Amino acid sequence: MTPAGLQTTMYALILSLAAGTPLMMVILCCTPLRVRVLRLLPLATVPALLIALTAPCDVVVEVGWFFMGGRMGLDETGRIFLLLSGFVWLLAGFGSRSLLKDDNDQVRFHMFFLTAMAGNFGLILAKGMLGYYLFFAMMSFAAYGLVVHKGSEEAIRAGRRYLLLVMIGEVALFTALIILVHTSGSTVLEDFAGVSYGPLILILLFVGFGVKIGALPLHGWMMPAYQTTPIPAAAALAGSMVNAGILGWLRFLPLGQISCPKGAVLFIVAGGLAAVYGVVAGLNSKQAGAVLGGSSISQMGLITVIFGMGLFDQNAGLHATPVLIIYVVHHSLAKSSLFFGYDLVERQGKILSQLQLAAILLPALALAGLPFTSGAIAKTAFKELAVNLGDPWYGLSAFFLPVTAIGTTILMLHFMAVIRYSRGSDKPGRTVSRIIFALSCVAVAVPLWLWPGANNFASHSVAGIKLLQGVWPVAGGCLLFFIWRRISFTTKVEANDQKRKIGFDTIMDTVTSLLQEKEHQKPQQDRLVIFISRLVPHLRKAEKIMGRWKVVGLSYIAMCLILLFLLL
Amino acid sequence: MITTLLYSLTGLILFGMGFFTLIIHSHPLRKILAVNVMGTGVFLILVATAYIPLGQGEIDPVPHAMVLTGIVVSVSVTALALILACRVQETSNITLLKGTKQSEDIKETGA
Amino acid sequence: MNSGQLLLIAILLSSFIPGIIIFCLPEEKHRLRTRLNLCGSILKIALILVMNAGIYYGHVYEIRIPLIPGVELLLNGDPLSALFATLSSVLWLLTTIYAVGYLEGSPNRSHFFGYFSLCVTVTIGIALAGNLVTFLLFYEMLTLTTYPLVIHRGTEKSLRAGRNYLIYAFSGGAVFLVAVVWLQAVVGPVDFSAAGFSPSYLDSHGPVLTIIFVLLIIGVGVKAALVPLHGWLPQAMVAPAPVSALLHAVAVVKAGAFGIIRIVLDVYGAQNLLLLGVLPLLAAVATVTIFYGSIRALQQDDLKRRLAYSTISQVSYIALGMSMVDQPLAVIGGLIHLVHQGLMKITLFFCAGNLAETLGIHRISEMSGVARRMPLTMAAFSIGALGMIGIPPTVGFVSKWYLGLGGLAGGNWWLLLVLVVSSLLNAWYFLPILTSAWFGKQKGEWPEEMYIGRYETSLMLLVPPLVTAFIVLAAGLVANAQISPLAWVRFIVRGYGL
Amino acid sequence: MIFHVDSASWIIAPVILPLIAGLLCFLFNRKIFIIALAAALANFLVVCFLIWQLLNFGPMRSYIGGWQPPLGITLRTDGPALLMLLMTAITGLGVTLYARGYFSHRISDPVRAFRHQRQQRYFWPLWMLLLTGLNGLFLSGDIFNLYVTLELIGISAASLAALSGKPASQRASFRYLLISLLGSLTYLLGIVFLYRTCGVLDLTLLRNLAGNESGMGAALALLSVGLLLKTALVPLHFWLPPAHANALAPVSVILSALVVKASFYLLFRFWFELFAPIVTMPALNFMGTLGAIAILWGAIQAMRQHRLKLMVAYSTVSQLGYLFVAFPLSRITEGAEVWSIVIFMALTHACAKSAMFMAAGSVYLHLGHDRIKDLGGVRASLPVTVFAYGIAGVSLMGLPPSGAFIAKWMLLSSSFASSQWWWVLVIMTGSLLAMIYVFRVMSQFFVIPEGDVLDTPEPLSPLLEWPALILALISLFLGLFAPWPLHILSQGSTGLALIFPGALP
Amino acid sequence: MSTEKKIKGQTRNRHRRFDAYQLLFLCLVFCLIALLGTILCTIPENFPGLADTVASLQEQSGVESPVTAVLLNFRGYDTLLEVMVLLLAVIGVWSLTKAPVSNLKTDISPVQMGVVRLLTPVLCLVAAYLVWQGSHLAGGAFQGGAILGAAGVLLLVSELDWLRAVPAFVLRIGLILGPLVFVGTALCCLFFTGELLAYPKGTAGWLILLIETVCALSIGLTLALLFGGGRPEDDVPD
Repeated sequence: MTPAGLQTTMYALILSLAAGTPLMMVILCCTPLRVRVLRLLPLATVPALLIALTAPCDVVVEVGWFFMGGRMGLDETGRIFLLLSGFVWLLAGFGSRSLLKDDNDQVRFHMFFLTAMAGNFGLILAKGMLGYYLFFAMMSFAAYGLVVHKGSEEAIRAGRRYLLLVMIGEVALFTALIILVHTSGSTVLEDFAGVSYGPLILILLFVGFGVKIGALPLHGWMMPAYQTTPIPAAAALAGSMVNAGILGWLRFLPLGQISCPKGAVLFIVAGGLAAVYGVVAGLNSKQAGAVLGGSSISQMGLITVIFGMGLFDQNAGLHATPVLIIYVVHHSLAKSSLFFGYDLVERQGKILSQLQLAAILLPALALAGLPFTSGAIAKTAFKELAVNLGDPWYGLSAFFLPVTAIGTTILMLHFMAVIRYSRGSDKPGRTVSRIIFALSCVAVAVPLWLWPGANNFASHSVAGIKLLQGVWPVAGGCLLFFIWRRISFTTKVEANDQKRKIGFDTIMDTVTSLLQEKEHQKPQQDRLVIFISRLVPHLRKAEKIMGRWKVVGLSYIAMCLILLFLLL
Repeated sequence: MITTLLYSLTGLILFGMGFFTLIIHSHPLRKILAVNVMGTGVFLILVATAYIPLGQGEIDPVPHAMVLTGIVVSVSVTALALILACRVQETSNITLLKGTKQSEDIKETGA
Repeated sequence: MNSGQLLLIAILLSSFIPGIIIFCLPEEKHRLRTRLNLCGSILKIALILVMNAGIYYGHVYEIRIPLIPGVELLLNGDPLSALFATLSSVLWLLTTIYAVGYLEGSPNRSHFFGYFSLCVTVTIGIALAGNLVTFLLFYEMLTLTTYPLVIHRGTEKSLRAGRNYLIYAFSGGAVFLVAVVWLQAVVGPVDFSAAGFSPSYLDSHGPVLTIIFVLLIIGVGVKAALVPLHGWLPQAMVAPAPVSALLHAVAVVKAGAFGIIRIVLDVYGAQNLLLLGVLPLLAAVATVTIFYGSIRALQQDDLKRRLAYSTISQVSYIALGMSMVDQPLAVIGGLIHLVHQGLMKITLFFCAGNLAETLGIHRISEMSGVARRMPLTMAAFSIGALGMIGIPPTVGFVSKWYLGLGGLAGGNWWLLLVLVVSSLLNAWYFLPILTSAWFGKQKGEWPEEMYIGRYETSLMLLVPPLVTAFIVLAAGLVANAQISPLAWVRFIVRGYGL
Repeated sequence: MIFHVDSASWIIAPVILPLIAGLLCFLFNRKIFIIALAAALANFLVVCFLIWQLLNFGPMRSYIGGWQPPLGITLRTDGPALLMLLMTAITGLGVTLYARGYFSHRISDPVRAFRHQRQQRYFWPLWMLLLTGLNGLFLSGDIFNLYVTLELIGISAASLAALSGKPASQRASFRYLLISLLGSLTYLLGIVFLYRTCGVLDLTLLRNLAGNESGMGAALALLSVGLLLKTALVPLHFWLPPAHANALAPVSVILSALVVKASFYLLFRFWFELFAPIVTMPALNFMGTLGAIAILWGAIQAMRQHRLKLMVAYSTVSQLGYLFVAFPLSRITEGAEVWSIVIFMALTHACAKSAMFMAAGSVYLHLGHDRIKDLGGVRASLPVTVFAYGIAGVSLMGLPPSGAFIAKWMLLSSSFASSQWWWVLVIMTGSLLAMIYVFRVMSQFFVIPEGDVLDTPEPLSPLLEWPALILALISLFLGLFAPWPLHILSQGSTGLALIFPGALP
Repeated sequence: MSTEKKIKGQTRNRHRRFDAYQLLFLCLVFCLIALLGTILCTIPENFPGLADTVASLQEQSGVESPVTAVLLNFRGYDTLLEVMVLLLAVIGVWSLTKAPVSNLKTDISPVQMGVVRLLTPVLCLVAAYLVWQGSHLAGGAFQGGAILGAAGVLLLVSELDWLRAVPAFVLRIGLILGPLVFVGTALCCLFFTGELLAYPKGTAGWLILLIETVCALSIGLTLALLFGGGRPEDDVPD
């Protein structure tokens, strides 16, 4: 092997460690070593983090034998996503390890957990289309195990929704990929630049990845799933796995290399609607997880809008990419922090202390875009992107952003209200939870300020008028929230939830039951047997008649005559 | 030639009569007799075949030999058939010598 | 007789002789029987691998035995037969191990294993058949050797299933025979290696050749369980699990599908079929079968019945691939599914058998929470099921991928729809099983639980599904490697110059 | 010194050997099995030798008494004759062994020992003389001599059929005897017509003389009807099932496998050689139609039977139909080989059917009955027999690689070649029906009886099980070795064009 | 009452139908016979036959009667088989049943006994004569055998139960003697001349006479035993 080859192999090996480590741990979980392995659970993220931090960029290695042509590598976008995911998974790993310490099914849960983790890391590092798809599917299906882990009826139902949508997404994605490969003739992601994206592919890709981010018609799984998933895992789901959808769009619709105005409209409209809808849906729920889910739908809607903006043309794409990434990082960190906060509530047997409350408020308001938070930076970046795009979009965003900010604020306050006085049962790992929460809060506060790409936007966001622009929606949101609380504190939220559940599930149940074959049908007597048994008496009779001498005589004569006739 | 034909036709008619009886009458003994009549008919034709009017040449001995063989065969079969009929009569209700109707047809066995 | 011919004969004898010896062995000598079986199957695999290598490097393996003019037995090792032979022999080994565990202590085992060996011999014969007559010979013998296995339990139900199986299979065989004879009357003997008869016949006998093609497809379609010729398959699931595995994955259904491949690729050839214009018909039948099988599968509560209908649906992918015989990618998809479907379905049936044998579970509604009791079995089952749906990295995805690509390349956009809907249906009938098994709560006692050793079930039952599940994953993961089923299929397709 | 290997005198051996054996068997009281076995074995060897002789020196003729035709009687060997001889020899050997096992088993049962001893005592001479008749018939080249052999066969067969002493079997045998006699007389009448027209009895001479005279036509019609009665072609089959089913097992084997073939062989000779010039296509079609009806009717009747032996007997009725379906297919230019395949078919059927009847007989001995619905558990106790039954069934159904498959193949291909597709339908339907009745029984073998295990643990003697299996295997693998019998068939069969050039390896 | 009527009606119906069938059948038989008769009439007259052939070879046959020449020389093989047919009939009959035991031991009329005593030797003599005569006139083994058989029958009906008196083995020897000698001669011929039944030159007449004599004995015995209606007691232990 040449040194270059050796190097490539080494690189490939190192990269595959990111997904490989969790997978190895999954396999070890099948062995009696499982207890020891589970103790090391958070360490599964370490290779990924190390790679994200240290591996050289823009090296692509081909692993020809792997799954119909494997390609992997790390680029800048990937590095950020990997870092982010690694961090979130690390925290989630600590959290779930301590949370589920006494759970009977912890091995099962953690196998799914690790598999989802592996999928998440793997898809970030994948540079081939099929590789991406592979890890994406791995992650999606493994996440099902996290969603339904509790095994309650609610969880199962949520899982069913999740699974249905995942399947739809998978299938859409499969179709999209096939068409892409057919048109481009290659499975290499970079080769899609020259492909003309027809409406079908766009829709398929939107559906395929949109499921993951809860884009509007495909959002159904998100709120129930966030509610039923064990919270650390939900944090990973909301903070990392959801991003896979965004990354998928980025990979398959390479912003900056394509222009696709029709797609842009699709994405922007869908995103905009989701941004509003998420808020409304979140406010409709009284369950903290579901509220966060609503928020995710909303925030992901905003991201979808950003992505849509980038789709207009190459130039817009170039501008949109960093904004998109900033927003993703911001949302992931904030959302996972909120989940960890929620986790804290659930684990301690008493209501939150003031300090804790304040700490939770930080990511909450960051989501709303309060100045001096990562939210502000993200919003600023958004706005500047809109400016770059030109008029109709700028106007729209000038109107739209504050509205969503107000909505998010209300939603976050609603969230705070939901968790403020709730007290969890005394679950293990309070200390761990606190540490995690602290770490995540620090993460929300710190990284975006320090990150080179965001510097610009950060300084812009604190500049004069921007500050004001950032504050008023939050303030307005607070106001509106309190008014809303006064008016309808006791709206029939639960009933509402119930109704929606019934609507969806009854359809599923009816269809399934319609298809179910009737139990214990009478064992079908064979038609052949019946037929023969009816015929038998006649046959016996006929044979008997043929055996009579008279008939024999007749046949004898007949045969003589016929043969004579025929032969003469 | 006429003689030959006359005998031959008589033989044929015997054959037909025998056959008719064989089929119509159900009694074993009659059947055996009927078959014998049929045989006689055939032998008659055969012998008639050998007939050559006097002075027109040698008599063909081959049909004679054939008839002889046929008769022997017929005797053997008749003997066997009679014994069989007796056995059948012994083991079932069919009467060998009296009555003809009730033994309408020999029952199909098995089935 | 050269070494190649000896090899072919040795391949056939390596299971035939153990089979015959097993028949003669007394019932109690299960040790010896097991050893014979295992030695035979391992030897067979080794021999087939040798043959594969030979085929790859261009050796010719051929035995001709003329019977009457125009009718000769021809055994011929070509890449396609190597594919099927390898699949069958490998799965046979696993099924044998499984069957040894499964039938522990049940009566008439020597008969069972005897027929089992004969069955595999015949299947290999089908793989190696070099013309339609030989194919027919083994095809009919397959029915005969599997029949005792189907009715092995000797119950009323299994007898009825067996009878139906026979009626279907022999009717199919009869139609096939008629078609073969007719074809021979029209175009003369066609060897598979010739890759199709001369197109000049099409001008004079076009309609007749179309009818013959339909008859041929009906003939093999019975075993391949194409709708509406599938009726026997769901009933045949009353047989013991290893037999189901054999029927669905190793031998019978596969033989039918293989027959379709042979007819399309080797008897008619792509060119002739395109000219005749019968391929849409095949595609339509395959599509209907795919949907019908899936929908019927959805309706079943009996696990093995559901699997049976799933087979009906899945095997038609092969026919679907063959219906686009002008597209190399689609042909690859069809051919590779032959292998992949076998691997996945055998895993599923092994697992179903484990459930039935260990816990007495036959119905899906009884499976709730069973993964807690039998995690490894259910893990294997899950892999198989996900493969069926076509989730990467399982092999099922690879098949669908190539089929889809092939369809697009031929401009058949509807094919994508078929794949998509069928995947969704597959998911619909498999995923609920998985979810209830893994996450459902156990409802009451298991129907009839047996205590079997320290593992979740006896080791002989556990290992085969794990191995096949592993292969399902691994063969997908290394699909692009130098040595993989896919690579071999590509080699085959290259041979056809597509 | 006169019996050189190329001497035609050897032809007489297959007739004389069993004849002497029959006489001796009748004379002596003890050890007659040895005599019979020696004769059967010697017969087999001689037939093999004759075949070898045929292949090396061509067809042979032996003029009995040194008198040439037209006066003397000729014995001749050619392909079809020797193949039929071979069939008889193989089956005969099998039956001889099987009968030994059968009677030993029966006699070991103390209750009925005497009766079975008596049956055995007469079985052997009758069987040997029947063999004489069969061999004589196949070899004979004289139409009147054929009559005598037919009688020899008829009388011995009827006596054998009545041997079991059951009333049913005697009734059936009586009817069989009458029908056989009727057939013989019709045949004799035919001879009369023939002799009147041609004045000779030698087949070769007759063939040369055969022209379009009405006498010939009438002769053929009468000869055919007489033989059809003996062959039991539907609608004249009624005597066959009871006679075959109620006889002792070895006798059933002989009757089903050999006796009906004898008269069929003559039909074959007459229609394709002797009278080939005057045979008309409508007549062939008529025979074919009767054959088709026989196939279906026999199979349907077989399907409804409740007793194994009756089922097998009806299957004979059905299988005989195939032989006749080949008639109309013989007259096409491309498929001239079909007529010879008929003999081949008869050969495979003889092996298969004898195996099947042997299996049925063993099952009867084992269980004490042969009710199809109570056959459960036999598989465990009589594996070899069940196996033999299965293989024989496969052969009857015409599945590859049985000889019947090759035959079916040729029938089908010639019906396609001559565009007479309706025969295809009949043939295929027939084999499907055969499948149903064969497997109806087969599946019962596989039933595992509940509770009470059979209380007859003693295994049957190998003589009862193995001949069946070996015969079944022969019929199964005959297809694979088809070139050899077909090559033999093609030797010196005069009549139609020679067949299969270059088919041999 | 009504049922009785019904039954009567039915029987009458059946009777009528039976008649119709008879009529139809009669017609058919008539048609067949008529047809065959017509054909028979149309067969050309110049019937060749084998008479001339036989006549031309008569010299070599060793006998003067053409029928005997045909029976025992030209077509001796037929006759051999025919003898076997007769033997078969006996075996068949023996296999079926035991000879019936007559119950009329007591009153045999002296007249009958006298006739038997008188006739039996005469019959034997006639039989011997017929056999002897067979070589030049009508007559021969069968005719002689028939007469012998008649003698046997006569003895049997006179309750001279020789069937029981003679050991079965002897009867069997008697039965197969004719066929055995016939076959033996045929085989000797085969050995000396190379063809079955081809009598060596000059011995034909003597050999034929030998065969005829022995056969006549066997045939006579056969026919008598057929009349006897079953196997003798001691043929097999029963």
